[in-house]
Amino acid sequence: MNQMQNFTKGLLASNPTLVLLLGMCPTLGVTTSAINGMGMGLATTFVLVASNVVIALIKNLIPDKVRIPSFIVVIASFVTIVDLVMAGFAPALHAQLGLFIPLIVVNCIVLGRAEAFASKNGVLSSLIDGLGMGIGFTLALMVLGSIRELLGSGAVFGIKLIAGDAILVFVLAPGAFIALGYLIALVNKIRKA
Amino acid sequence: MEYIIIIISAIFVNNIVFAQFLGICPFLGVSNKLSTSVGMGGAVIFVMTLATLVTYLIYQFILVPLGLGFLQTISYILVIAALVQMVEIILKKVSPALYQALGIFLPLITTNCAVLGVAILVIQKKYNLVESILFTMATAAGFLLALVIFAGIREHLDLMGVPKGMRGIPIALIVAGLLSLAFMGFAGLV
Amino acid sequence: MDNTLLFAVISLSAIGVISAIILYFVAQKFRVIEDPRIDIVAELLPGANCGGCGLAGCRAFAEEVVRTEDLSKLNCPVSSSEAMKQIAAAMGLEAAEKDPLIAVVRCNGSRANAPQKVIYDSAGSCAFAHSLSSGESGCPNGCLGYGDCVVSCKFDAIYIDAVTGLPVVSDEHCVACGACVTACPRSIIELRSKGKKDRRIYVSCVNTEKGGPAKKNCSVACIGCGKCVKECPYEAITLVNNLAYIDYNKCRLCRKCEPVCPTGAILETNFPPRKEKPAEPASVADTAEA
Amino acid sequence: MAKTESSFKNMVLTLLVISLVASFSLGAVYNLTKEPIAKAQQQKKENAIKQVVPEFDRLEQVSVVPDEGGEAVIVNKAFKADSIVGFAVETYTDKGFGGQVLLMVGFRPDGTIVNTAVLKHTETPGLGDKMDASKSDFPNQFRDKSPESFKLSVKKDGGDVDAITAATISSRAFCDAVQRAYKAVRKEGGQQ
Amino acid sequence: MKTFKLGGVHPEENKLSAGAAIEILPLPEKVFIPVSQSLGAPSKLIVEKGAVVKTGQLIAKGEAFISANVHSSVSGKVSRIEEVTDTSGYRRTAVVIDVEGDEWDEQIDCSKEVKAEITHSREEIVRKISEMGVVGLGGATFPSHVKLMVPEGKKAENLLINGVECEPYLTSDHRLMLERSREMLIGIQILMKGLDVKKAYIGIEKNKPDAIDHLEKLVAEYPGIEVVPLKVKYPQGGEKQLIKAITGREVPSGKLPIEVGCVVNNVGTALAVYEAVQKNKPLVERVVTVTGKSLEKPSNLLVRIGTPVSKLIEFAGGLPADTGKVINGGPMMGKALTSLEVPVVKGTSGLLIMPEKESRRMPVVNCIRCARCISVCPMGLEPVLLAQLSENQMFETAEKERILDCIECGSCHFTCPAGRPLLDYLRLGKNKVGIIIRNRGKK
Amino acid sequence: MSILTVSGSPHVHGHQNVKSIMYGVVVAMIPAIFVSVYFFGLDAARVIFISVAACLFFEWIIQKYLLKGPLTINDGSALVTGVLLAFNVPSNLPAWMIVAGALVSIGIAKMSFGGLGKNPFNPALIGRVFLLISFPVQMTSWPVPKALFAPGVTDAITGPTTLGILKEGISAGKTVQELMGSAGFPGYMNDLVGAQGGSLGEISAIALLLGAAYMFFRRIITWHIPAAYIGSAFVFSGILWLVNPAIYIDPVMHMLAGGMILGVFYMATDMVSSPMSPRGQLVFGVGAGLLTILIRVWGAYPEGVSFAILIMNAFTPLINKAFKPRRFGEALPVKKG
Ligand SMILES: Cc1cc2nc3c(=O)[nH]c(=O)nc-3n(C[C@H](O)[C@H](O)[C@H](O)COP(=O)(O)O)c2cc1C
Ligand SMILES: Cc1cc2nc3c(=O)[nH]c(=O)nc-3n(C[C@H](O)[C@H](O)[C@H](O)COP(=O)(O)O)c2cc1C
Ligand SMILES: Cc1cc2nc3c(=O)[nH]c(=O)nc-3n(C[C@H](O)[C@H](O)[C@H](O)COP(=O)(O)O)c2cc1C
Ligand SMILES: Cc1cc2nc3c(=O)[nH]c(=O)nc-3n(C[C@H](O)[C@H](O)[C@H](O)CO)c2cc1C
Ligand code: SF4
Ligand code: SF4
Ligand code: SF4
Ligand code: SF4
Ligand code: FES
Repeated sequence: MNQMQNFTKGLLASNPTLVLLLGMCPTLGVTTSAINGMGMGLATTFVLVASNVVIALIKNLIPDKVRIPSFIVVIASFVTIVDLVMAGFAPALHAQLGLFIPLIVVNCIVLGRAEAFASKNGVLSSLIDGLGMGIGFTLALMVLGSIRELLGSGAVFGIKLIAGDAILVFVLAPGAFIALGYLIALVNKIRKA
Repeated sequence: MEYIIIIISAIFVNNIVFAQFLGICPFLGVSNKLSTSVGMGGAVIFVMTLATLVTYLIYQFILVPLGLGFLQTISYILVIAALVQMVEIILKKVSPALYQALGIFLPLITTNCAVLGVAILVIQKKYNLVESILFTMATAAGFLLALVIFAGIREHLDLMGVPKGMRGIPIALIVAGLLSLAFMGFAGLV
Repeated sequence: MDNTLLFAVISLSAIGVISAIILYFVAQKFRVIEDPRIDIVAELLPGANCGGCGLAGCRAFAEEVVRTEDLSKLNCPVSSSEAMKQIAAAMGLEAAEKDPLIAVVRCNGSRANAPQKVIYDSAGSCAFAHSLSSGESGCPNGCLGYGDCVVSCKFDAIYIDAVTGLPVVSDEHCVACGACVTACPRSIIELRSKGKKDRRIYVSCVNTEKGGPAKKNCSVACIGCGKCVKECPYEAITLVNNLAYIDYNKCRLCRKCEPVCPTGAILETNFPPRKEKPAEPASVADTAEA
Repeated sequence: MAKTESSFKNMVLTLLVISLVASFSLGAVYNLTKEPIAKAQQQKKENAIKQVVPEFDRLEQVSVVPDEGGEAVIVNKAFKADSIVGFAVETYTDKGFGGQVLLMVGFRPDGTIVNTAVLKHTETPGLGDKMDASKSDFPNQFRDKSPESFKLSVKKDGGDVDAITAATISSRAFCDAVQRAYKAVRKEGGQQ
Repeated sequence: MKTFKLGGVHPEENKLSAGAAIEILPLPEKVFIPVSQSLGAPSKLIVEKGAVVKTGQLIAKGEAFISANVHSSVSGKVSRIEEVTDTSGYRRTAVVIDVEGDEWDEQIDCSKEVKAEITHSREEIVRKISEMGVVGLGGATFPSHVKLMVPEGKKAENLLINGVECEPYLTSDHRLMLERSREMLIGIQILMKGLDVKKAYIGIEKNKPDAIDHLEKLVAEYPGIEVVPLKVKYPQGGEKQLIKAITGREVPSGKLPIEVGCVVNNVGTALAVYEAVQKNKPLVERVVTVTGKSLEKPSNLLVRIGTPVSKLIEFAGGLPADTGKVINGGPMMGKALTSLEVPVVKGTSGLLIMPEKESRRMPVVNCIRCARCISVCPMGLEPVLLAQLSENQMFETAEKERILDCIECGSCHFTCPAGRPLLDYLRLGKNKVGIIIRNRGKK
Repeated sequence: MSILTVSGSPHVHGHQNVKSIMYGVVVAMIPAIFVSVYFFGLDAARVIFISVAACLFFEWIIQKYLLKGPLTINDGSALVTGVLLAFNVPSNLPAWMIVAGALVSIGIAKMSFGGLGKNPFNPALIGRVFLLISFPVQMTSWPVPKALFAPGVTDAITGPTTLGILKEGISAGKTVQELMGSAGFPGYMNDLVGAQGGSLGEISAIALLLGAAYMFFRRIITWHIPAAYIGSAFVFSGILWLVNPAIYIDPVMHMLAGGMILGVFYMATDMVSSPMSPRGQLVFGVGAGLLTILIRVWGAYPEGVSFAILIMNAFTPLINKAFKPRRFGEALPVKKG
C-alpha cells in the first residue's frame, strides 16, 4: 500500500467512526456543535499521531506480554498532555468537552490503531496512518456536529443560518443517536454503490 | 433518601447510555442476543464496582495527598487494565463456568469508556466512598437495563426483518435514539 | 527537581511496577493452557461463520485443526487455497490441494420448458411447496423456484432469474460453501468441479420418472434413454433410475454427449460456439450462466 | 532489531521504564502548564468579576455562610481608591434542572444589581442554557434592579421575573442564586 | 353447554349437504387403490399384475406395529401396478383393478341384518379390527387396532366417540349418526369391550340437533353410552379439545390421550369396527361428502376405496365451470388437489369444490402483531412467533416454544387479519424439528 | 374448468383484515374529532388535515422510493397515526411543526423499521414526544376552548391544561383544593365533556369513551390493557391521595384530565407496540399506569401518558418473552394473590 492510500483509507473506506464504528461515545457525546466536534477530533488526532509514532519507535523494545499495558501508558500520557494543554490554553473548549478528553484513552480507535498498525509498521507509515484516521475521525465528528447544530440550533460553527425555532431534540441525546444512525446508513449506501 | 436519589438518577434519569453517552461500543456490540447482554451487564457491574473502589482509594490516598491530580487518567487506566486482566485470569482458573458466562466480555470492558468514565465521574461529583460505590453499581445497573431492553428489541427486530439499508448498526442507533427519547420522560424525577 | 515531579515519577512507576508484578504472579499461578495456535489459525480464517466446513463456525474449525493436527479431513470451502496453505504452514502441515468447486443448478424446467399446470398459493418457500404437492409444473423433482437456495446463500451468489423462474449461480461470488445444496428440498444443486476455464458439462435434470411422465411435464427432461451413456468415450456417464449423471472427475469435456441428447437435457457452459454442425435447436443453456 | 523476550525481568523493566518516562514527561508538562491553567482560571473569574461590577483596582475576598445553611458564598468586595464600588458575589444554587448552577452577581454598594454572569451550569442546551447572556436576554432583566423592589422570583410564583419560556425550573434556580447573593451582600454591608 | 376453553374460532358452517341422505355411488370401471393408506409404516403389496381379486380380498399387508392391511374394494383383474398421483400430489404405488361384476369374498356377511350380540373376546376384537384394515376415519387414518392395545401400566377409563364434525361443509358423520346409528352404537360397544371401559361419550355439536335427539333416544338401550351435546366451536373435533370439552382433562404436551385415560374414535370408525367384527367386512368403502356452493347437488356418497374423485363429482352434478380449487376434506384442514384423477382413500371424508373467486387466499401483508392468532390457538401456542422462527430457520427455539404441539387446525391462519400463511410455516417448522429430533435420536 | 389452485390449509378466512381494523379505529375517533372541532374551531380541522396528509404522503413516498416494496398506503394505518398525532398536539401548532412531527412518526418511528407492524414504538407518540421536546413552547401553549362560533373570544388566547394548573400550583405550594376551587379551573364536568385546554383530541372523555366502546364492540381491542392501565393508575393515585389529599390529585381527576383516556384506549392498545399474550398485556397496562402517575406526580412534565406508554413499548419484547400464553396441557399455573 502506498502512503497516499494509507492516508486516504481513513477518510471514507475505513473511516473509524462511520465504517469501523469505533469510538462511539465521543462521537455522540461531543457533537452538539460543529466546533466541539472539531476540537475533539483534533485532540484525538494529536493523540493518535503521537502515540502511533512513539509506539512504532519502541515496538521492538517491548515484550509481547506487556504490550497492551505499555501502549496504554503511552497513550494515556499523551491524553494527559492534551488535557493539560487544553485546560491551560483553550479553557472554554476544555470545559465543553469535559469528561470526554480523558476518555480518549479508552477510545478504541487509538488503541486499535496502535495494536493493528503501529505495532507492525514503520514510523512514517504509522504517522500517516494516524493522521489519516484522525482526520477521518475529525471529519466524521464535524459532519455530525454540523448536522446536529444546524437542526438543533439553526447554526453551523456558531453562525446562525436558519432563523426561528430549531429542533431542540437534535442537540439532545436522542438526536445524536438518530442523526448518527442515518448518517451511517447513508455512508453504507454510498460505499456499496 | 439521598442514596435513593443517587440510584434512581443513575439508572433512569441520567442513564449512562441514553443520557451520558458512555459505553456505547459494547452497548451496540453485544446487544444482539438477550443472553449475551445479560452476561455483559453482569460483568460490567462487577468490574465497574471493583475498578471504582480501587481507583477511588488510589485517588484519595495517593494522588490527592501528593498533589498529583493530573496523573488521574494514566493511573486509573493502568489500574483498570491490570484489574480486568487479573479478573479474567483468575476467573478462567477458578470458575470456568462463570468465565464462560462473563469472561468473554472482560477484554471488551477494558476499552469500555464507561468504566473509566464512572471512576472519574465519582471524583468530579465529590461523592464519598459509599456514595461512589452506590453510584457505580446503579450506573452499571442502568447499563444492564439499557442493554437488556435493547437486546430484547433487537432480537424482536431480527425476527421481523428490517429493511436492508437500515439493518445492523443504523437501526440499532435509531432504536437507541427512540429509547432515549422515551427515557426523557424520567426527566425531573430527582 | 521539584517535588511534584519526584512524586509523580515515584508513584506512577510504583503503580506500574506493582501492577506488572501482581499480574505476572497471578498469571503464573492461574495459568490455563490454551494452545496459542488456535488464535493463529482463527485469525487466518475468513470469519464468515458459515458452517460450510460442517463445524459450528470458524473458531470451532480452528480448534478442530489444532486438536487433530490434520488438515486432510478438514476443509474450509470459503478460504482460498492460499489461506489454507497459510494455515497449513502455521501448523506445519501440508494442505490438501483442492479442486475448486462451484454450485450447479441441475434443472432447466423454466417457465417455457415446464409450463404451469396448477397455481401455487401458499408460503413462498420451496420446502413448504415441496411438502404440499409436486409443484406448479407437476414435475416431482424439478425446481420449485421459491428461492430457498437464494435465502441460504451467505455470499449473494444466487438469484432467481425473472424470466425462467430458475436460480442462477454467479461464478465470481460462489465460494462453494454448499449451503444451497443443503437448503434445496429437492437436491437439485450440486457442487461440481469448476472446470478448466469454467467449462462444465452436466445433465441439467434430476427427474427420476420414466420417459413418458417426465416428458409430459417438461420438454427438456432427461428421459433416461441412455444415448449419452453409449456416446461417452470415457465412461463418465451413468444411468440410474431413468436419469443420466455425468461424473465430473471422469468427464474430459469432449462435448460428444451434448448433441446426442434427444431432449437437450445436457448443458454446456462457457464453451466456444460449435463450428462444424449448426447448433441443436436453441437450448436454454445460455440462461444458466451469469 | 530482535524483539525483546517476554521474561519476567524484561516485562517489569519495560513497564518501569515506560512508567518512568511517562510520569517524568507528564510531570514536566504539568509544571509547564500549571501556571497557564491557574491563570486561565483566575482570568475567567476576573473577567466575570469585571463584567459584573464597575471598574475597580483592588479586590478583597470574604466568604459568607448563608443564614439558611449550605455552602459558603464568596463575596469579592471591589475597591477603587479604597472606597467600595461594588460587590461581586460568587453564588450558587442546587435547584437547576441539571443540578448546580454557579453565578457571579455584581451589586452596587446600594444593593442594586449591576450585572450577572454564568460561571458554570449543566442546564439543557436550548432551554435552560438561555440563562447565559450570550444566548438570550433573560439575564438582562436583572440589570439595575434592586431586589428590594424587584421581587426575585418568576411571575408564575408571584414575582417580577419573566421566566425563560419552557424553562421555569432554570429561571427559578437563577432567581434563587441571585437571592442568595443578595443576602450575602446585605450581610457584608451592602444596603438599600 | 360444554366446550373446550382455550382458543377456537367459528367459521361459517355451510353444511349444505346436511339433508342429503347417503347414496351409493355406482361402481366405477377402474379403481386405483394406493398401497399405503394409513399412518405409520407402508404396507407390503401381496398381489401381482394379472391377479384376479374379489371384493374384500387382502392385497397389501401391514406388517409393522403401526400399519394397516389394505383390501381390494372391487372384484376384477389387477391390470397394472403403477405410480398414480394421489392426494399428496405426488405419484405413489397403487394397484389398478379393472372392475368385473361385484363378487365379495365368501367370509363376508353381506346381509343387511343388524347383528347386536357381541360374542368375541377382547383379543379377537383387536385381531379382527387389525385384519380388516380398519383405520381411524376421523382424518388421521391411524390404525384402529393399535389404539385398543393400551400400553402396559396405562388404563383406559373413557371411550370418547367423535361425532363433532366441526369442519365446515362436511356432513358424512352427521348422516352416519342419523342413518346407521344402531350399527354404530354396537360398534361403540365393541370398542368398549375391546378397551375394557364402562363409559363411552358421544360428543356432538349443537348444530346437529336431529342427530343429538335421535341418538339420545337410542342410547337408553345401550348401557354406558352417553350423548354429550357440545357448543359449536372449531376445532372441537380435535381429540385433545374433545377430551377437554367432555372430561375436563388436558392431555399433557407431547403425550397421547391414554395418558389421561381416554381413547377417541370417530363415529365412522365405530361403524367400520362393527362391520369388521360382526360382519367380517374389511374397510373397503366409506361415506364421502361431496359439496360446494356452486355444486349442483351436494351429496353424501357411500364410495368404494380407489374410486377416482372425478366420478364422485360427476355424480354430484359435474364440476362447475368456475371451479378454482378442489379440496380433499374440509376447508379448514383439507388438502387441495392438483388433479381430479386421484383416488378416494380411507382418509377421504369429503370433497369440497370451491369457486374461483373463493379459491385464492387473501393478499399477505405485514403482521400487525394483533395477537389474534395467539388468542384463537386451541393449544395456547404463539403461531406468529413459531412461524417467524420457522421462516428464519431457528428450529431449536421453535422446538422449545413447543411447535410440535400444534395440531394444524388452521385457526391461526383463518383469523389472521394480515393473511399471514402461518400454518404453512408451522408445518414446515414441525417437519424440520421432527427431522432434527430424529437425528438427535440417532446420535 | 380453469386451472386449479393448490395451497396449504385452511382454505377459508375470517372476516377481519388489517384494513377493516384500521378503519374501525378511524370510525371510533370520529366523535372526538367532532368535539375538537366544536371547541377549537377550524384550527382543529386544519391540524388534523395537515397531519393526516403529511403522514400519508411520507408513507407513500418512502414506500415508493426508498423501500421499493408494495404500496400499502390505503391500509389505514398511516391514517390512524395521522389522526392520533393530530390528537396529541395543541390546535394552534404551526403547520411545519406538524409536518416535522409526521415525518418523525412515519419516517423514523415506522418506515425505518420496515413499515406497518415492525415498529417497536408507537409512531404517533414518538412524533408527539419529539415535538414536545423540540418545541416545548409551542407544544405547551394551549388555546382556550370555546363553543363553536362563540362570539368575542380571539384565537390567540392560551391557557394551561388541567394538569398544568395543578402541577404548577402544587409546586408553588398551593393545595389541590385551593387550585380546584380557583377561577378558570375546568372541573370534572368540563373535563368529561371536553371544555378544557389541552391537545385537541384528548379533551373530551365522553367522546373518547364512546369510540372505545365501539372498538370493544367490533373486537378491535381487548379489555386487558385498558383495564390494567386504568386500574393501576387509579389505585396508585388513590393511595397517594389518601396519604395527603392536599398535594396529591384525586384519582378521578387523574382519569379525566390530560391524555389518560386517549392514551389508554387508543395508544396503549396499539397492537404493534404492545405485548401479545393476555398476561403480558396486563403487565404492560399495570406498568404504564404506574409510570404515568409517577411522571405526573414527580416528573418534570405535568403529563406522563406518552412517556409511560413509550417506556413500556421498550419493555414489550421482554414482556413477550417472559409472559407466554397458557399452553394447552401444561400444568395449570398456581394462582397468585
Ligand atoms: C430533556 C429535557 C430537558 C429539560 N431541560 C430543562 C432546562 O434546562 N431547564 C428547565 O427549566 N426545564 C427543563 N426541562 C423541563 C421542562 O421543560 C419543564 O416542563 C419546564 O421547565 C417547566 O415548564 P414551563 O417552563 O413551561 O412552565 C427539561 C425537560 C426535558 C425533558
Ligand atoms: C406414533 C403414534 C403412536 C400412537 N400410539 C397410540 C396409542 O398407543 N394409543 C392410542 O390410543 N393412540 C395412539 N396414537 C393415535 C393418536 O392418539 C391419534 O388418535 C391419532 O394420531 C389421530 O389423531 P388426530 O386425528 O387428532 O390427529 C398414536 C399416534 C401416533 C402418531
Ligand atoms: C383440528 C382437528 C379437527 C378434527 N375434527 C374432527 C372431527 O370433526 N371429527 C372427527 O371425527 N375427527 C376429527 N379430528 C380427528 C380427531 O382428532 C381424532 O383423530 C379422531 O377423532 C380419532 O378417531 P379415529 O382414529 O377414529 O379417526 C380432528 C382433528 C384435528 C386435529
Ligand atoms: C387499536 C389500535 C390502536 C392504534 N394506536 C395507534 C397509535 O397510538 N399510534 C399510531 O401511530 N398508530 C396506531 N394505530 C395504527 C397502527 O397500529 C400503527 O400505525 C402501527 O403502529 C404502525 O406500524 C393503532 C391501531 C389500532 C388498531
Ligand atoms: S451458491 Fe451455494 S455453494 Fe455457492 S456460495 Fe452460495 S450457498 Fe454456497
Ligand atoms: S433449486 Fe431448490 S431451493 Fe433453489 S429455487 Fe429450486 S427448488 Fe428451490
Ligand atoms: S394450526 Fe397450530 S398454531 Fe395454528 S391455531 Fe391451530 S394449533 Fe395453534
Ligand atoms: S393474527 Fe396475523 S397479524 Fe395478528 S399477530 Fe398473528 S400473524 Fe400477526
Ligand atoms: S468509545 Fe465509549 S465504549 Fe467505545
